[in-house]
Amino acid sequence: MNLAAASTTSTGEAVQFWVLAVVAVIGALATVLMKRAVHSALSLAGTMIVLAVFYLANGAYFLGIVQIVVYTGAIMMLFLFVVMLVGVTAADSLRETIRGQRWLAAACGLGFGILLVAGVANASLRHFDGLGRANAGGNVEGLAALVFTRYVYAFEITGALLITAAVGAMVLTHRERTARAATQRELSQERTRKGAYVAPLPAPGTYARHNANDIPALLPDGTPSDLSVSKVLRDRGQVRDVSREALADLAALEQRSAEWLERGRDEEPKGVAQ
Amino acid sequence: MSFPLLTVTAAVPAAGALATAAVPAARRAAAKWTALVFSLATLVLAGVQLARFDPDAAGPFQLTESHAWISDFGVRYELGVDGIGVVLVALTALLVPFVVLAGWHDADPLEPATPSRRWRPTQGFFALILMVEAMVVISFEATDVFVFYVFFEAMLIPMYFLIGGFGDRAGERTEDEAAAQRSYAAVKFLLYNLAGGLVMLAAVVGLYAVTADQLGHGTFSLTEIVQARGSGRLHFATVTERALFLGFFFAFAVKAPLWPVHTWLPNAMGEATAPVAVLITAVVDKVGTFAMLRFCLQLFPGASTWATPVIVVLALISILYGALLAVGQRDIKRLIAYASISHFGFIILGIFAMTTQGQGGATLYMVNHGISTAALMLVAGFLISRRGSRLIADYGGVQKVAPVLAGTFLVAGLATLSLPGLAPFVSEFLVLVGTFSRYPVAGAVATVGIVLAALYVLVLYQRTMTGPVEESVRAMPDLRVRELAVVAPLIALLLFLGVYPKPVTRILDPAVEHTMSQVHRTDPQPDVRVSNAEGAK
Amino acid sequence: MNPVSYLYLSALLFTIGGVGVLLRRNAIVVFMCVELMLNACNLAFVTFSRMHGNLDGQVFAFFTMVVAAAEVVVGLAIIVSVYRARHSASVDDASLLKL
Amino acid sequence: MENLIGLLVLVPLAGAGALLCGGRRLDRGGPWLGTLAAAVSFALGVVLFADMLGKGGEERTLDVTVFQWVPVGSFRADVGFHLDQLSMTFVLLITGVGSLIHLYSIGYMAHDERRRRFFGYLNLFLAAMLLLVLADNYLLLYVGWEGVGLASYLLIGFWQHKPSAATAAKKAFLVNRVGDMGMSIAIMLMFTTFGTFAFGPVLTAADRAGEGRLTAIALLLLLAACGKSAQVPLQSWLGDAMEGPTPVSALIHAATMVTAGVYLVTRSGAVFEGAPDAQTAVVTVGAVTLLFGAIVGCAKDDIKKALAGSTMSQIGYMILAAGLGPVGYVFAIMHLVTHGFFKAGLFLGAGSVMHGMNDEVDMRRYGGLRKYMPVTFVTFGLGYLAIIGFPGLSGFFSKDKIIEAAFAKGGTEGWILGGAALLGAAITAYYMTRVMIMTFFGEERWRPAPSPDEPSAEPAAGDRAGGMPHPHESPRTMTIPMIVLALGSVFAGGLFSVNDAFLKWLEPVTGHEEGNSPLGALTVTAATMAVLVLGVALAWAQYGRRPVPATAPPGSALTRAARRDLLQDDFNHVVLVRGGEHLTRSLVYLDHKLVDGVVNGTAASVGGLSGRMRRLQNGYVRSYAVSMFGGAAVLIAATLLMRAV
Repeated sequence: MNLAAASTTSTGEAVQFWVLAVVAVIGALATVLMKRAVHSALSLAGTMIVLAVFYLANGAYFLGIVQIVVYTGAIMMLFLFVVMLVGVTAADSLRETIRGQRWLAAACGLGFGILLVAGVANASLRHFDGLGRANAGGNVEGLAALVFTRYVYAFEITGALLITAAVGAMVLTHRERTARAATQRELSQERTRKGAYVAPLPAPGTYARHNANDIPALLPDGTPSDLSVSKVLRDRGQVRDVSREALADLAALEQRSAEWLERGRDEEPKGVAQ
Repeated sequence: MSFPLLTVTAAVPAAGALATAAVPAARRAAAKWTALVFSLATLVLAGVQLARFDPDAAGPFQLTESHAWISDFGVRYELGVDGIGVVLVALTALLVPFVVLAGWHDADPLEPATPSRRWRPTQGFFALILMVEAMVVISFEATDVFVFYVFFEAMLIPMYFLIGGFGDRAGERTEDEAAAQRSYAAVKFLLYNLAGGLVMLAAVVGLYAVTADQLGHGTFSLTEIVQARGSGRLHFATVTERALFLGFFFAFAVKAPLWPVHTWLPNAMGEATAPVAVLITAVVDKVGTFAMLRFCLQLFPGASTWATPVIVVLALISILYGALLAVGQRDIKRLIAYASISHFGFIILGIFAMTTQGQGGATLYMVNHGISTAALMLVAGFLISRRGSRLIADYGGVQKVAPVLAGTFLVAGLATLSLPGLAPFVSEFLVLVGTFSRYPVAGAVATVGIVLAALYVLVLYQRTMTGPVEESVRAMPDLRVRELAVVAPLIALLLFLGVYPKPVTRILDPAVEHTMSQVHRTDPQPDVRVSNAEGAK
Repeated sequence: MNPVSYLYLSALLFTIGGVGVLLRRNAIVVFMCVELMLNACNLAFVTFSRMHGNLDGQVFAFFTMVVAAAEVVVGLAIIVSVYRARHSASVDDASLLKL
Repeated sequence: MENLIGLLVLVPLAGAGALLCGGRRLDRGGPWLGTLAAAVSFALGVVLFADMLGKGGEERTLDVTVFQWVPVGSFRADVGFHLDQLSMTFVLLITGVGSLIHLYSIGYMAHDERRRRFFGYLNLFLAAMLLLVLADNYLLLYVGWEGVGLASYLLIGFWQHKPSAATAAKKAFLVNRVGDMGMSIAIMLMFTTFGTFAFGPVLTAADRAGEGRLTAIALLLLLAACGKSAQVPLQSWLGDAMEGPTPVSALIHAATMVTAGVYLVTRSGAVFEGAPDAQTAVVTVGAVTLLFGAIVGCAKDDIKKALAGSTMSQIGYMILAAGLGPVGYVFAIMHLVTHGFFKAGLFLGAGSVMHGMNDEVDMRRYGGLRKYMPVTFVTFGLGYLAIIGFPGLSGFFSKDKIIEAAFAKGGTEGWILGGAALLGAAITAYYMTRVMIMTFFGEERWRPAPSPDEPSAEPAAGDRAGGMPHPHESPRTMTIPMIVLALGSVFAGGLFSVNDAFLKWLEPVTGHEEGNSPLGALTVTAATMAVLVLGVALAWAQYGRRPVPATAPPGSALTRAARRDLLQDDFNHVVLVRGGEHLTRSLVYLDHKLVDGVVNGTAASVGGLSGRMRRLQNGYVRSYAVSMFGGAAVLIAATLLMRAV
């Protein structure tokens, strides 16, 4: 890429820009509009990668790599991690609850955008020096020279900021144990004393028809046993009830075997749902 | 550089405030004595000021001090006193020791058995009083508008706490009700005066803008502005001058207080303890009328003349309205407050009559009103503290059981109604004569005020002091030594200044004439010339 | 094509991010939108760097990234702890800051 | 001599100071100390008088300036004294009668525990009154004027535990204040007219001021005089003032203070002479009051109030005379002096009667007292003869001259005034005879003990209360003053008239013109005698021949009105008191609701507005973010606009 060019770019860069800019905007819009946080995060990652390409195109090689490694790689992963922690499937309702917020936001956004664009258009930004000379000794070396000379104090201070942030995050998420952890013995005694279910819980996935964790075991009468599913899934309402299928399958099996055996037609199997 | 007497006069009570506040919680008596000693020291300094002040010296201000303060904005720390200032400083310094003495027990904790390291109401009370004194003194001395403004406003803070924090315990109310009313009064006081101060701030800024525009450098210095105006270098446009004048006047009218911005005074005086009420009406309010003379008239002579008719009418309304409302009051302290409103009407009337007699009378009235109201209010306070009620109806026949109290009350009351022979008469008559010679109708109408004054004072005296002895006052003790020590000197002063006011007028007169010359007004001449020869009949 | 187009893109992305902050209630998504805005800024910085022919703009973008990282760390920690306490990551639920 | 004038005022003032501040140490000796102070000032007065007599006619005036009192700009008020024949007359009257009444009070107040203060007040009164008559300018006169008002207030309300006394005192002070208002405006007007208010310059320059100005000043002075001298329309306080101890009524409300108005009019003669309209007002006031007071005096059963009505009426004569100008000044003052003697004597006599009658004041409960109190009877009788103008006694000489002068006014006015004066003389004879008969003659109506439901007595003075009265003569300290005053009532008028001594004495100060009465002196005297006989006869017919009922008969409408001071109080009550109460009450309400309301309303509306504004602070981060975002947009817009401009 010819970075010495003053005010126009090569055709290659132009093509790349127009294609990738569309991708970036779509990604940004998707970030805002996707219902699920996971989707938003993925869209944002996409936009960031596009931006990384743009950095590279603009001669900011170091930043382009950092953008991919640190931003897309680390920060976005941190986001995903928290999304998982908070609940990956919990969809955000997009219904607005604050009266007038949506209109105000749209108006503000539109006004702001127009003004910003107008500002850019208004500014005299016709001449581009290009980074040819600045990057002559290598982009990374150039940046390093600046960071460790002119911006050394800012650099040190951001370092301190990062450490502070790390410590802060630890402090914020750390939960101090206020009571001694109960031993296993105590837990079992507790359970017995409460008169709760003492025996081992039933395993999910009965009849080996399914072995997924979210499918409860069926009791002898064909109804599902909630106890067999993990509490988290139960609380999230993510238990898949297959009892009806199972019973229907059973009924179909019995009917087929009856047909096979040519048993009396008048004997309808009980479990078939009406 | 000479000894900064004016600064020291203000600094001593300020230091006293700190010293008093620093006294340990348990040693209340020590706090009281500290406050008293410092207030007496201030009195001595004020006396030195008076002694070093030369009434006949040329130039408007004496004992001046001038230091750069905020040079970017032309603010200078400029102090100086003219005759009016030095007398009012003396009045303040004179009254505060009496206030301290009179309030000796006002801030004692209700239950002595609650020792607390932090809670030191007594120390706070006396420290705040001294703080007010320091600020008032420096307000009387400031010749820089900015310095004046700062202390004029800062005064509100200690006053707010004095009113809201140390209320009158009298009355059959629960502690909560009393606290609520106190807090209402204190907030009202604060809001009124802050509103006034805000308008004044705008005018102060405006003044700076005008001087910066015309002189090339902004200044707040009274002397410089007056000089520049005199030499023609500074010229206010008519509209600007009027707007600035109104800004200043409004603040002072609230402080004074003038009808219709007077309603904070009855609340504040009613709820505050008697000594604090004295501080309000006898000392703090004087800053308002004083500032009218010093700032409104000297800075904006043209606008002052322009506004005179309206102000005269407002002052007249104040006189009659205050007196009529005083007649209608059922609460002793509120009655005195309304009487004060009436008297402030007289003072403002005298100032804006723009005659030597009027302004001389008004300035003298400030002194006399300070002393007479202090006497009346403090005796009323002693009375109230004995019976625990502010309602007139709760008293009767006090003179039978406490004749000295009743006697001092009567003398103070007679001073309030301006009986000839007592100090306020001279000043009130001067105000009336001064007003009459320029505005005969206003002078005549204002005279009705003296009849109404007689009415409210005598009705108050009759209902509280005479008649059959009320059961609740039967065991009332007469004035104690401390209380007599407060009242007797005040009454002696009232008598002395009534018979021989010359020592005071001698100092005031040149200052008044200076002000008159600033406003470019001369006294109206009598219609008939009387030669000296004819005098000897 | 003129490199100014990068600036237009940056403005557009910034605005989209801003609107997202206003519209979304999920604190995590709000954060993402903030990141989007920061990235838009970075793009502008980089473009400016190219325009002026020196690397200061890139240094600035670099610092922005560092600060953004710190912010994300703390912000997410806050979200996590809020979620723990209130079982919600909605910014509307944290509306106690009012009279 | 100059210093003596100052001392004249200072001695009683010092006495007052000592007695009022002296504390209980002076309780025993106080009365004598007070009397001594009065006597010393009388002695000083006599010395000054002797000195004055020793000088020639024109050199008798003595001017002393003690110190500058209020020097402010062109306003100069000095404390200075002006002693001439007019003030000398007053000085002697005040200190003389004053000393006698001090002496009398020693006996009268012997049982009062607060008598020290009583004497202090009396001394204060003397000082103020002397200041009043000795002042050389109107402002200082005003000080004395209010000073006597204060003393009067304190003394009327001396028995403060009685609400009626306290109210009467307050009323006296307030009504006087209305008059004082006139006085102070008059002084202001003098200052604006003449630039001064010293007697000398004002009176000499008076003829150069416009008549309108002079009329205004004169009318204002008249208002002041009306207040102090209880003339219509400010007369209402005098009757109530009888609540005070009787010596006070004698000294202040009969002999001296109430005549201050006459002094003022006489002193300001030059002003009044320049304002004929004001003079007409003065004589009108005088004539109306002399009839008013006389009619009120006829109807009162309270001996002191009857005498008070009489005082009012007699001062009406004086004011009338003073209003006539140089024709009447001398006679006004002469009547003032003789009246001082006989009215003080009458009051002391009344006091003596009350002293012996358990402080009963209702004449319907007296009767036949001449046997029990011979000295009182004789002195009272002499005073009675003097006041009705019995030939040869003091009142005859002075009152006769006034009636003559009234006729001499000439024209219809002269006839009206003279007629009023004559009618007044007739009524005077009537009501004084009534008093005399009801008190000293007839049956003894005090025998049955007074029923308890009519407690019109003065219950005060110490332990002398209750039980049936035992009429007895008063102690010597009381009778001696009565005798001296009776002698004065008998001989003063005659002495003054010998060789026109009084006229010649006063003429240099007040000036004098002989009036030419259309009737002639003898005719007037004859007419006076005739109405006198008529009045006495009528009273004798009504009260002497028939027994006096112990309770008052309902009487005619006029009688009933006269008993209520001719409805003056009712008028005052309805118009002034009620109106005032309504005014103050509504103002208190307005102050609270309107003036305060506007302020509180502003505060409330600000509060309400902020209540609404508060809803913007809904706590939603996103709302805040919108405002931030919008704000940023506005800032950008502003920046762009600024660049565009």
